[in-house]
Amino acid sequence: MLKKVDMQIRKTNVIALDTVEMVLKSTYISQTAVPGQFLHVNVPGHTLRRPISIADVNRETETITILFKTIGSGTKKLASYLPGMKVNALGPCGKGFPIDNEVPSNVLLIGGGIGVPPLYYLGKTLAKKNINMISVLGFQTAINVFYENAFSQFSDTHIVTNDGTYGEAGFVTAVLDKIGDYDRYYACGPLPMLQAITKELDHKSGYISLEERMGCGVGACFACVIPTDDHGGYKKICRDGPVFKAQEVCL
Amino acid sequence: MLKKVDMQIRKTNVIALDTVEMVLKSTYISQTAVPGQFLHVNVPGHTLRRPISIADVNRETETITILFKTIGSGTKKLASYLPGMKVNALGPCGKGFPIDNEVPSNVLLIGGGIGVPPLYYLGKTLAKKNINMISVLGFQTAINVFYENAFSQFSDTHIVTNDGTYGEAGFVTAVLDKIGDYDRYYACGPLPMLQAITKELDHKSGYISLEERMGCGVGACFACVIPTDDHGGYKKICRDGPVFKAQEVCL
Amino acid sequence: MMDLTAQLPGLNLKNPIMPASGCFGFGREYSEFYDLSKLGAIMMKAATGEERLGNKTPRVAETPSGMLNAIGLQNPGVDKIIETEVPFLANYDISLIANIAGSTIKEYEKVASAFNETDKVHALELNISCPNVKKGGIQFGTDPSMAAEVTKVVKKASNLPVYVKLSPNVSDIIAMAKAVEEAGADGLSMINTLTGMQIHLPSKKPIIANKTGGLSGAAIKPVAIRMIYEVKQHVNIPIIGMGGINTADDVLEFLLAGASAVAIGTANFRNPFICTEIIEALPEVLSKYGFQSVQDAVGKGHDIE
Amino acid sequence: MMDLTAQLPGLNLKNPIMPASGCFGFGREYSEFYDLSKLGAIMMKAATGEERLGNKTPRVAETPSGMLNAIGLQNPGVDKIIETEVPFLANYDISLIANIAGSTIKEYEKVASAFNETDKVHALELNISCPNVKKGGIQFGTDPSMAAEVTKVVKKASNLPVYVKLSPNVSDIIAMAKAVEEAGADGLSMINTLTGMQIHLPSKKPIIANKTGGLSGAAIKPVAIRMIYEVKQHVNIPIIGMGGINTADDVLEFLLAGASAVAIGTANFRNPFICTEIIEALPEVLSKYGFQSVQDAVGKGHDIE
Ligand SMILES: Cc1cc2nc3c(=O)[nH]c(=O)nc-3n(C[C@H](O)[C@H](O)[C@H](O)COP(=O)(O)OP(=O)(O)OC[C@H]3O[C@@H](n4cnc5c(N)ncnc54)[C@H](O)[C@@H]3O)c2cc1C
Ligand SMILES: Cc1cc2nc3c(=O)[nH]c(=O)nc-3n(C[C@H](O)[C@H](O)[C@H](O)COP(=O)(O)OP(=O)(O)OC[C@H]3O[C@@H](n4cnc5c(N)ncnc54)[C@H](O)[C@@H]3O)c2cc1C
Ligand SMILES: Cc1cc2nc3c(=O)[nH]c(=O)nc-3n(C[C@H](O)[C@H](O)[C@H](O)COP(=O)(O)O)c2cc1C
Ligand SMILES: Cc1cc2nc3c(=O)[nH]c(=O)nc-3n(C[C@H](O)[C@H](O)[C@H](O)COP(=O)(O)O)c2cc1C
Ligand code: FES
Ligand code: FES
Repeated sequence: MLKKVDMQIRKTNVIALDTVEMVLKSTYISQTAVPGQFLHVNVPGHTLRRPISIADVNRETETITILFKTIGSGTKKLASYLPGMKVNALGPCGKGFPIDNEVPSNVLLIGGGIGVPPLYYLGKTLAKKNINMISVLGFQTAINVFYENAFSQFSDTHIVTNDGTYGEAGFVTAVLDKIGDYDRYYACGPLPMLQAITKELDHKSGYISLEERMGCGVGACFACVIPTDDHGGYKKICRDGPVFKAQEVCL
Repeated sequence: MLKKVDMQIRKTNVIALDTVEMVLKSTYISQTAVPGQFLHVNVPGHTLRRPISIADVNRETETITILFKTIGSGTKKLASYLPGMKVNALGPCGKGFPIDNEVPSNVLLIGGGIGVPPLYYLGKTLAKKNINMISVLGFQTAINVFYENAFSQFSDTHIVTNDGTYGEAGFVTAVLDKIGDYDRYYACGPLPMLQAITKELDHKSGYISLEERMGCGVGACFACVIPTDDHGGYKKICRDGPVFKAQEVCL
Repeated sequence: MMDLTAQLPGLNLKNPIMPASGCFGFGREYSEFYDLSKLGAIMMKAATGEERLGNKTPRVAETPSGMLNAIGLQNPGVDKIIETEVPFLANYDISLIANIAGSTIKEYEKVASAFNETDKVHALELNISCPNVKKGGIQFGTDPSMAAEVTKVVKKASNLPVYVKLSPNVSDIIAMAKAVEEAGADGLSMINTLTGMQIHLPSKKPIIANKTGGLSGAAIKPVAIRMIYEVKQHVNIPIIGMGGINTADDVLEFLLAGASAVAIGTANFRNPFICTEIIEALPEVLSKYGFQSVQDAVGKGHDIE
Repeated sequence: MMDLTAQLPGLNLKNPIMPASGCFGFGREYSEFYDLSKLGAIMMKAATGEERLGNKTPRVAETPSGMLNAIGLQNPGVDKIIETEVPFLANYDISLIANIAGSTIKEYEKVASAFNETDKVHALELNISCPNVKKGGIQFGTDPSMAAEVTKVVKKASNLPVYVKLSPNVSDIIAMAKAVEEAGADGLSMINTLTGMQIHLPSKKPIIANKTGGLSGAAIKPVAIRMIYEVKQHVNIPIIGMGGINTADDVLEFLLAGASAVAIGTANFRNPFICTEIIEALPEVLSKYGFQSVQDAVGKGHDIE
């Protein structure tokens, strides 16, 4: 269940260009969050909260990790916060990646830029189920790359940069036919990436995590809808998502 | 000349109920400010600056002291600032109390509540000229009283509280006929106090310091005008004041 | 004990606080945060004759002390709302206000009369300020005679008190208020959002897919207070005030301006508990400024001549 | 090097930045902070036929991301302005825009023709949005035909290009813009302030002595952008944009919406250097978003069909 929580910042760290890793203490979130869920983070002085994915959870230390890119005034302010200070969030929001007994034994994780974080907690969780994983992580350029080692702990990890300054050159789709076999993919990243992937991998079972500008973050305001295939209706990304079956939504 | 300066907070101290004393480092302001001038203080997140009087200046340490009451969101935020942090201000603003060779040898300082601060720097300055001073300082109630000792250093100091919980009971006007002789008064405080004083002491030479809601603080926006006696015109409190001859303005 | 009650046509409120239409859905999501019975009332999301899918996304954007939205009246249609949402809300001890919208007068009439079928709804809020409701190019919400016309039709169709929700995007708010009062409105609800736009620099396009959106939040509070204050002096029907309320102090400001009850919209997004927190804070704020009750404060910002 | 110039009727600007009328007096105070020649132009404080003393104080109040003001056109009268203020400003290498106001059409005519006596002023900004300028109870600023009338009179009286300053407090900003364009306006200046109010809880009275005041600052930027965007599609005269500009990014947003130059008002109060800082920051912002010049960005937020 969604709660409003105050979390103390335990650690903050710039891990790549304009990319901050923040560790937060929250008993409730650490015990309830599943991979793919997000926090709706309050930034004082701002009318709207900021949705940020849960990138990792540590149930022993009762901490969670978020990773965010400093884009505008909200994330910049958040980045200026120091350990000891408190961050207020609604969470865990939305539905995560389905991690049931049906998960096939070979899966592919595809992350683009700041879409990479939720896949980390997913990968760590799947690793405990002994799932074989391949990760394809795309970034703009070398100084944006993060979490390569982290993903290598549980997966065969391929880094792609748009400009070829690190790993393979091009978009994540450039390497999809060069990697091993898999029966399902999980993807998170910018819309064009998701559009390309769902098209190219339309024969595969896949789950994608979507972004949209949000109001409430809890399903009440209808800001974050996405058209679904069935009866011309919509789903709410904040409540029914952010993870959807690739075939379920029209990108 | 008015400048925009960043000042580092050296010390902050709650000296009475909701009353903060803040010591700020500024070479420029400390070297140029005269008693009665004010700072137009920036409070991040606010559209308008806050006018706060200069309560003391120390040219050796290059610091200035301000005293403010936490009234609304601006002063509350300012009160939360810690030593080491910076405060931006325009200053020194306005014209101060005239301290020329004409100052008579016996003067009266009358301060009401948060109108007391500018009189302190005035008193200290006059003391160096060997002027005899009587101070009448009015507060609402005992826990609001501040700077009694400080004023006692250079003047015969009388404290008045509205409810009589400290010093004399009533308004500052209650003691005006019980004190020694003086040839000029300097007053700062709430409008009703100034109205009562200028009426009661209309036979005396006097200077009063006024407050008004301000926009620019520099004389450009016409927000802070006060009617003057001559030709039905107005003066600007921020630029022509905040100190005026008692007879010069219509309260 | 502070008397927080408020009596308005059809609405017997235990306190003057209700979530504003469109900012609270049909209450389900917020019912997970607190017991909705704590509220005075709920203004439901707009109902139209048929299901509406609304606008393309992005539908919201943040602005200084406010936000823009262009949801586009997405809702499952009035029948579905009566069937599935009203019964859910009827479980709570609150007044229910149905916000009704349409593209034609006929649609308004249909939606209004549909609510006659349920006895769980206590009043209608007639949303004439929705930008895509036009007739002959003029919006119902900006033309006094058209506003009066739709008010009359809805009053006739409905057996419930009707609160007309006024748009602030007008030259003369008093003329609008008087027109709908004369047409039979039982109350006013004001203000709806100010029309605004934000342009996204990287894409060089308006952020909101619909281009323009409605500005809400603290930024518009001075406009809301001004309009309520002005209208209060010219009408004899009660006003439900809204626009940028974030604190119990804000509520008192609306009461002083002339509102008899208030609605809270945008502030729910930052703080899902905002309505209950304000209900709890209100007694102290009222007594701090010398009021014995909510009723006591209504209109007290006006000179008493 | 980035080309910051902007050419508008009567105004040959080295950059598109100017302080907005009423927020910069006649430049004297800010000339102590920086060399006014850095500015593109200055919009002077309103001039009326005779000296005006303005409203009672308080005249300003702070609001969320904005402020209210009701100065009430205080100024020394047009003759004194031409005699003492214009010569001071003529020392600087900038364009001068005189903001003119009045209570009657006759007064507008008088003020406008007075500026024919000096060759130091390059354009007039016709302030028809001042709340105390009425005729038959309707404001010039909210009635298209009356706005057209005063525009015609001023155009006839003056030998300078006339920019009509539009009020945002209208139902139909496009109708206002088209009416004054047809009446001969050389340009538009928009927006003036939104009418608002704030009630002071301790005194239970409006804070502003005049009760209502004009809302300015970041809070109103979305309304300004929307109106400029809409008007741009319906007129062929240039727009000087204003309303809540605080950064060079904001300036670009106004250019994309359709403004050819911009004015900065309220932001001067927090930061007296705001105009020069924005002038310095603008080249980088323009090139960051792929523009070669100011001119290049004007209107680029509109779909190119
Ligand atoms: C479900 C979900 C999960 C996300 N997870 C992450 C994450 O783990 N790390 C990360 O860096 N970013 C993530 N994002 C994107 C993140 O929300 C935005 O980068 C952030 O809101 C930008 O805020 P700002 O104040 O810095 O930018 P501004 O542009 O100043 O924000 C203005 C407004 O736009 C919204 N906004 C701007 N960009 C986005 C966006 N891409 N998606 C949604 N709203 C946006 C803001 O929330 C705010 O309301 C996620 C978004 C969603 C929807
Ligand atoms: C020349 C001058 C000198 C002053 N010196 C001092 C001083 O030394 N110590 C001190 O505590 N106070 C002083 N004041 C009053 C001080 O400016 C206000 O208490 C302060 O601005 C309140 O800000 P706020 O954000 O806490 O209150 P809010 O009520 O939230 O402020 C809202 C707006 O109203 C303005 N405002 C509110 N009260 C006043 C007021 N009394 N005078 C002017 N503007 C006001 C604020 O500046 C702001 O623009 C002085 C005022 C003036 C004009
Ligand atoms: C996301 C959103 C959706 C809204 N939907 C509706 C609606 O369906 N019907 C309506 O009458 N008003 C709607 N409104 C307007 C609000 O009910 C309210 O009048 C306005 O937002 C001002 O109040 P606030 O500043 O507290 O949000 C909506 C506002 C927002 C922010
Ligand atoms: C204190 C103040 C005084 C103003 N005086 C005038 C004026 O005399 N004439 C005028 O046309 N506009 C006047 N305005 C409006 C501004 O010129 C400008 O249109 C408005 O404030 C919006 O811009 P901003 O948000 O950048 O301030 C005034 C605004 C303020 C804040
Ligand atoms: S953000 Fe409100 S419904 Fe998703
Ligand atoms: S505050 Fe602007 S003139 Fe005094």
